[in-house]
Amino acid sequence: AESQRDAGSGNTGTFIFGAAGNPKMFDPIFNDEGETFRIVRQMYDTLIQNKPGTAELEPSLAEKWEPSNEGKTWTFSLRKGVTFHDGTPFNAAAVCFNFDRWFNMKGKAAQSQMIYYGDVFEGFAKNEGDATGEPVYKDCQAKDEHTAVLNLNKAKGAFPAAFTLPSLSMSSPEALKKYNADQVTQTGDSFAYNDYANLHPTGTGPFKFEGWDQGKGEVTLVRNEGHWTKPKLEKIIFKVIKDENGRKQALASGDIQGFDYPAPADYQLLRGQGQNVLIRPSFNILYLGINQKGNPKLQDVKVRQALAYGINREQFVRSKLAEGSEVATQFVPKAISGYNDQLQAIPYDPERAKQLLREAGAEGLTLKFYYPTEITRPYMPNPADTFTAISEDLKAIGIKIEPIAKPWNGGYKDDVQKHGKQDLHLLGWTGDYNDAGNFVGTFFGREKPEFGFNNPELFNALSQADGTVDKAAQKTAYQQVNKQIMDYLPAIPIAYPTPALVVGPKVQGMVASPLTDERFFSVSMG
Amino acid sequence: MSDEVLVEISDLKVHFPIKHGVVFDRTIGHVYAVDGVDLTIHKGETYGLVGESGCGKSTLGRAMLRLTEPTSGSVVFDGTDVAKLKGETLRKARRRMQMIFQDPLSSLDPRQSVESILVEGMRAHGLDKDKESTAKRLRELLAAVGLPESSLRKYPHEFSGGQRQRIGIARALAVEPDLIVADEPVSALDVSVQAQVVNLLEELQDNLGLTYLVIAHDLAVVRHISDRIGVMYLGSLVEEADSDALYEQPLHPYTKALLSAIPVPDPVVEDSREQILLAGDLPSPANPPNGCRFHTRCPWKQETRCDTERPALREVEGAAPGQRVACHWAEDIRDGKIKPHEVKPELVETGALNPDVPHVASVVEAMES
Amino acid sequence: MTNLLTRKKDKVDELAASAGHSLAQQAIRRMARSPVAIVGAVITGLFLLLAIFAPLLAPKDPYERYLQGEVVLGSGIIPGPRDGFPLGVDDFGRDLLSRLLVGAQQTLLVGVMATLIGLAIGMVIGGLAGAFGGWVDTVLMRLVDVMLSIPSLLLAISVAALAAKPNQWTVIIAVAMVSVPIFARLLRGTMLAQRGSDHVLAATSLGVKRHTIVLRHMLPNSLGPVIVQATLTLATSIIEAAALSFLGLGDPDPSRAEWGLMLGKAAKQFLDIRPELAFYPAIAIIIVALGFTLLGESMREALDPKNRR
Amino acid sequence: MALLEVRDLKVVFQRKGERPFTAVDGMSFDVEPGQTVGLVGESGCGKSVTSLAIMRLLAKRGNKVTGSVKFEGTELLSLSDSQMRDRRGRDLGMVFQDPLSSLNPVIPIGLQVTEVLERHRGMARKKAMVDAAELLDKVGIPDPNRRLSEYPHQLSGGMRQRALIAIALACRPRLLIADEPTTALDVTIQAQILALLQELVRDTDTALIMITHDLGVVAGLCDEVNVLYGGRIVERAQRHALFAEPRHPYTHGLLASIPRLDAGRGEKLVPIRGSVADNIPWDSGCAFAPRCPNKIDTCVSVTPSLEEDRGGLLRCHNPVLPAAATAGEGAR
Amino acid sequence: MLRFIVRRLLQAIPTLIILSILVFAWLRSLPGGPAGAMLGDKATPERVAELNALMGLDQPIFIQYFKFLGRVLTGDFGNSLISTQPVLSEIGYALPATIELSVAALILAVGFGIPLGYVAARFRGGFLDNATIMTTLVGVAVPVFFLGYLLQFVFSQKLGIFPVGGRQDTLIGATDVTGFAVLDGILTQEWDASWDALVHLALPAAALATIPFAVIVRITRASVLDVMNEDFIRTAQSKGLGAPVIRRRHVLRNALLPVATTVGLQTGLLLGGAVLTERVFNINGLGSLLAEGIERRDYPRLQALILLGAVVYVLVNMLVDISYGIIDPRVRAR
Ligand SMILES: Nc1ncnc2c1ncn2[C@@H]1O[C@H](COP(=O)(O)OP(=O)(O)OP(=O)(O)O)[C@@H](O)[C@H]1O
Ligand SMILES: Nc1ncnc2c1ncn2[C@@H]1O[C@H](COP(=O)(O)OP(=O)(O)OP(=O)(O)O)[C@@H](O)[C@H]1O
Ligand SMILES: [Mg+2]
Ligand SMILES: [Mg+2]
Repeated sequence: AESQRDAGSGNTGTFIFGAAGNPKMFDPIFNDEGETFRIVRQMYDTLIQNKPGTAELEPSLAEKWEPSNEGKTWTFSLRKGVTFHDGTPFNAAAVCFNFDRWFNMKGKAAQSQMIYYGDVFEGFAKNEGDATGEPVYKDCQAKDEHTAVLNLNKAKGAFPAAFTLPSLSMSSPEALKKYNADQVTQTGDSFAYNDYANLHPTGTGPFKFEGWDQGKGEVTLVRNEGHWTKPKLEKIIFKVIKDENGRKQALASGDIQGFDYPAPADYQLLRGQGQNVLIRPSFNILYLGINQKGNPKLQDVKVRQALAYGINREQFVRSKLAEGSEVATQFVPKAISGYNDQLQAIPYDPERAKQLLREAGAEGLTLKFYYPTEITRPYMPNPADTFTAISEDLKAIGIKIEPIAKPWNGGYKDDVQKHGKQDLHLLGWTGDYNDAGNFVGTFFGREKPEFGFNNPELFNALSQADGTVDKAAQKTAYQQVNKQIMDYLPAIPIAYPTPALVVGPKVQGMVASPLTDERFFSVSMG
Repeated sequence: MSDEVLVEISDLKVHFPIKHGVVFDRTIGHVYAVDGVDLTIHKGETYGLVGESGCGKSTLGRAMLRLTEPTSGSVVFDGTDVAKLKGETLRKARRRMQMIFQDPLSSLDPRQSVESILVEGMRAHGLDKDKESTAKRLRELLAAVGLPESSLRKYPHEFSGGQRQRIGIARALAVEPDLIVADEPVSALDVSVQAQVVNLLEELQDNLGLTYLVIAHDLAVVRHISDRIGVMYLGSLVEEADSDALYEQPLHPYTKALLSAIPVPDPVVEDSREQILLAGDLPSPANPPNGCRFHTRCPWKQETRCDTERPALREVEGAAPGQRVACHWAEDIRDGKIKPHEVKPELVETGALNPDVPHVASVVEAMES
Repeated sequence: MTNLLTRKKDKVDELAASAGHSLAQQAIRRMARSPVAIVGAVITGLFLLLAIFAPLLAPKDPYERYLQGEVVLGSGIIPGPRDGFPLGVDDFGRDLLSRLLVGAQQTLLVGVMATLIGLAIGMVIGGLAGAFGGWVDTVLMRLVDVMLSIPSLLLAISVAALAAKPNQWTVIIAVAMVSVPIFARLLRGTMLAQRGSDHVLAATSLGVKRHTIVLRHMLPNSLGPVIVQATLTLATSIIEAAALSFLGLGDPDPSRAEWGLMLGKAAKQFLDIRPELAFYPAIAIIIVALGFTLLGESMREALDPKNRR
Repeated sequence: MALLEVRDLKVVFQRKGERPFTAVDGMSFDVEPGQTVGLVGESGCGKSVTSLAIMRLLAKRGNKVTGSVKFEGTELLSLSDSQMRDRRGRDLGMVFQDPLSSLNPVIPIGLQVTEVLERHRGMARKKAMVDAAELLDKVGIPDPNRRLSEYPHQLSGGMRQRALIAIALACRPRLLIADEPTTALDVTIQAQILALLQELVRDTDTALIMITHDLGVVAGLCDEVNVLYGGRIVERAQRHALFAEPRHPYTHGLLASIPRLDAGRGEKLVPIRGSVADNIPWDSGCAFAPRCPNKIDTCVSVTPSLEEDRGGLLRCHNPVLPAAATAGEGAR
Repeated sequence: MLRFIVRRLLQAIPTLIILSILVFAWLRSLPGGPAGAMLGDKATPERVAELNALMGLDQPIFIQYFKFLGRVLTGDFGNSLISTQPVLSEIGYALPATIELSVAALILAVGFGIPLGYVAARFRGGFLDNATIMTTLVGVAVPVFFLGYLLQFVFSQKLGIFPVGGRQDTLIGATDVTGFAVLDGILTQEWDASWDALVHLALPAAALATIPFAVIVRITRASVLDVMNEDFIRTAQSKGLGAPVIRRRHVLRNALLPVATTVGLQTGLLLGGAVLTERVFNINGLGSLLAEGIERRDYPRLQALILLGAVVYVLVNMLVDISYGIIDPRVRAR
């Protein structure tokens, strides 16, 4: 074997990144999962993208984008001279081909896998699954070679930010057709994808797909020489290392040059080894959910406030979360437009909490507290620890806790979000794009078993804010809503954790993104 | 001793299936352990059963007591066919027939005190009416078998071999049986102790009027204690006679050979003794020879009949009363009309049905047993 | 007398050695002389005492977060030993020594209960199979085969993952299931051997009722190996439970002071920043498992008729 | 010079934490070429230990063997291990009690026979196989060529014992030790084996030590008989003398307690009372005293020594008188 | 012999059928369901219900079972919910790693266990014997995963002798032929790749080998002692054979019988231990597949893996039976 490590000392231009799991497949539209998105991002471009390190928009395949018709029409001026990896040109026809492909996707199986499309565009030409609604998408016209016009049936606050979603990446129409990209089959319990998704993903991105060695758990990408970002790396290898300790050790020994989500407890250690721990600005929220249907006492806002006063969030954030994490003041993180900086965090005041409980006649309250197992989330690196910290605090103000642990996929989400079996629970959210509605709208936009309350006033305010097309007006509307939510306190925001990314000392040019939207074109090996 | 018949066995067969199979075991053959035995035991007599290892003596004894299920035939004990009894009636009937085992220790539950061993049977048949009478009965039993009263609280391992066998005998006596089947009652004992047990058995018979079926492979022991003797070979009786008659004039070639093979502790006898050495080994009971079972080893074997026709047990003219033999040529042999000839030993095929080879479905199983 | 089968006589001697009553006494006597047995007994004895009196022995409340304010995981700080906290604290600022001491109780609970449950189920299966033989035996043993064919940890994982509402008992039952087939086969084997034994035959011929024979004769005489196995199972149960904790299938109450849980968590999270958090519970588990193993092995050795003379 | 001279042989078993146990206690006897000497006694009296001590087959540890064993004038006990190995199988052959367990179950019979030929005669495997077949034929195993490739479990008990005898006699040893060679066999087979042994020994002029507890076997086979009790010889005599006039109460008791085929029914057996477990140690008197009908006071105070007695040897303070045919009356 | 093998194979069928029913019923009774596993973060209750209907999970369970059985018999285990790759190919990719690891562990356990057990038996009661026994007892008492971390800590982090984990250096650029890293290196004569793979195997194999090693040592020791007490050893000695011949020809073969059985039974343990070892040493084998499958309730994968585990167990024990037959003519005779 030609050992590349020995071949040239120093910069080989190969960047090995430790992935926590295998990717699913590489067709962005069917994907909903982070490990895959990380790879997909490097191979594809979206029309618009986030400016590195922020949640602000910047041009990508579209050099300009313009809403009109009260936000129901979007006109994209496309970058010129771009070709797909298979050599076919990228143009307005290709854009429309992609939009039409999504809209016209056939088959329950395929539609069921288009999670993000379903969220943003709400429906298909022909809805085959039950749960999708009226389509937002109307049609797409290639006005000329480099101008694509997208017509929608209704305006949404999510636009244009939603066009940055990696799911909505542009694929080569030729390749899509050639490799049966639309074919998703369902047998037994599972779905199978096509050759396009598995073997021939073809985008315009800075890196091209070279191969996926499932035996070794390695996905290899090579540089796309013609890309306008002038990518520096020759090659990227995503190497699957499922165990967190394993990733840590592999980084230390130089087997890999980076991995995602190191445990907060290891930051110091990693830095001591000379690694770069890149802390992402928070774009997520961890909250303590309250189900008002679970226990009638919880319908009293005083009781909910008591809980908020009773939790030492300051302490929790300091001792258990990574640096840069902050106590949450509301249900959107700072970077989101609509964040209300007037709001103060509810202070830790156990006496006040007890007082409130007394006033509400809710002393000796017993609450069923659900927390998930077998999972870590960017907003909740360690559910059991989070649970322990919060439940011990609540015990201290005289609340009895009945702990109920459930595996994340083994009933936790069902019990909490569908059946509302809990009184209290832990959950959170990572933003998909810069839109407050993506947070609070999702949580409190309608009556949900998770929270068990019906507050039409709040629901109204949220839907109005979402429908506001003017960005400035929308921002003010959301600031208002956030205050309203904190007064009503349907749940308790705990923290804005800061998930980190760690890379080796030689890695340069990696910019951590709040949206975990790191694109490696700027990365080089020093 | 009387002429009153206590047990009448007719055409008793016990065939053990040999199982072997791919997915489910199926029977691929049988061990013909007991294969058509007729036998009568009179009240008060001692019937001795001899034969070489594996010829079916124990199986016969056990089938008689229904400790092994007979394949066919009947065992009429004092008027009732034991082979047909079921459930509770069978359990009740067991009181009258008891067994003494070869290995005195393994036949005693190591966790039971002697008292509990003795009382257990009485309790099973409602013989332990009240404390006093039970205690009295226990004392009687111990006295009868020659054990001190202090034995009651002790456990089997605290006794010597001979004493253990006495406990086994006492246990059998506890339920006041009529018949006792003694399967090799002394063969596990030290030579010097065997006589103690033999004498005890005889004494008990005199005092209690018991009937015995004594099983042994040692003809000397059997001859010593039996009134009548049956000689078994490969699952069937080849000869039956009064103890003395059998010794004086054995009619079956096998009996002759057996008698001549037994060494006598007397050099004078030994030096003058003429041995009939049998060639070869006992064939496998799973694959017994056709015709007369003994013909493969018989020095008097004839061209005709022996290998085709199975001889029945019959009385022979001029023989002692009650002497029966299963040989086509018994008279001619006795009268010297047929001379013995040399026998080439036949290969005894062992292998699949060899009892020495453990029959296991898998090695894991074999390891556990 | 001719032909005394001395071969058979040897067996008699052997049986004399394994005879129930004397067996126990002899075994105990032999064990008292064996250093292995003594070490095993001392360790288990101390562990039992510790487990029973743990709450009294613990210097501090094992659940109180004394030094929580000083824990800063983001900077990798978990306070080490200091006045009043001889072994330091865990990642919630709780006294490690107290948690270790109290952990003995939980660990014992898991080990003992798992063993008892495995024993109970295994004995029912094995006992029925051994007592009845025939098709009952065939069916039950097929079931046991199936259980055996799933590697033990997989079996435990499967059971643990099955629980609709995981709690401490989930772990216990999961670990117990692993030993079920072992106990079942063991008891069945000895029971079947008993079935054909002379003293059972003797009891049958006395007209003793069937269930009495099973309960009074066969079962008690089959218990020796089962007890030995139970002692050994105690050790493996504790280790197995620790493995489940490590895989995240352990006790769902994350704050419970239990060695397996403590080890599983610390081995995953703090091996680099404070390895003691993993070492202490690990050493405790190793010592206790060793103690039970030594005891069980020496018991097995002592009961083995081959070792007599 | 005798072929084998055993002098004052003593075997003491010593296990950690247990009292030392003297299994063989000052055993002395001679075996002349071609002679058959019997060692008789009950289980546990030290027969096997004696034979193993002569063959130096006792475990290396846990026991102490003292005294002298001279074979053709060579002291066996002081030979080196490898010198002793050269003798075993070549000069001294041995046949054991249980033919099944004495043969290796996983090796074909042929190899087990040729092994010894290869070892002592330096034969090549092929040639040894031919000889092995001859040997099997000589001991009466039918179809020997086929048997060579078979395994022990494929043979019957009698055939196995014949194979063992073939192995022991393969190198024409001067002395054969047979430790209860027929105990595990049926009477008819026993008769075959005894006849075979007798014939082989006679034909090859091999000396034989016959170990048995069966007085009947001894009566038919041995020239001289040693009766053992508790690890010591209590009586030695030529076979006719021994059976005609047993002098030691133990010998006498044994003869009286076993039923004889040629004696009629009804003659009461006279058992020896007690059991072997009742022995007292030899150094505090006669071990047999507690069971002895002829016991006198000196028996429990003075250890009897082995003394000349009517052409044999006897270890007894109060021997059975020839006239006292009814002795042992006090047995109960 | 062939009939013997066929018979053992057929005997395994009922076991496997019962197992498949149990596995199936068990997985179906788990809460959550495959849809939840598939949808991850964005799983709304509606989506889950929709998917469940799509996958026929609302049908009666026995219908589901027969469909499942039908697919299994045609070798179709479906696709993994996590990776969406066919389970069979996932297993195909992961299998070599686990086989390599288990075989290496088995080689270590057998290669060191049998000689050590033998030596311990020869010097029974001596220092070496006692030390061996003590070591094996302690070995059994150490949790595998903890031992793994310890080895890693000492030998790779502190001493830097062995790599921390994985199967091979990523950049060594080994050519993939069979998926077995060591073997591939030999086939393609990329010796450095083979060596690298071996070095990576050392620690995990050692960790995984401890328990089987301990058990094998002790079984070997016990069975050698047993055999040395057998009558036929005395016979061999009485022939004047030298100790080496006796050892080789008479002791070893007989003593190996129980050892072979133990080795067979240990494979079950190995598979279980591989879950832990692979996790600690970051090996993408069946163990990691399984662990991940359990965490995320990947039904198709779990079914396939458990069935596979049972099949392997049955096959290995069959091999043991066959080897038993080779060693012991008495078994062959049946
Ligand atoms: N339960 C059983 N299953 C199968 N075969 C059996 C069973 N019991 C006995 N046999 C076989 O039946 C035959 C006769 O056995 P049995 O025990 O009756 O012989 P025996 O004459 O008492 O022999 P021994 O003198 O050795 O006690 C033997 O071949 C034996 O292997
Ligand atoms: N290895 C040993 N360690 C300790 N004691 C032993 C050993 N071998 C034999 N003995 C004891 O030595 C005594 C004599 O044993 P030996 O085997 O010579 O008796 P035996 O006369 O051959 O009896 P059997 O007729 O039962 O074969 C017995 O009490 C026995 O327990
Ligand atoms: Mg019998
Ligand atoms: Mg002996």
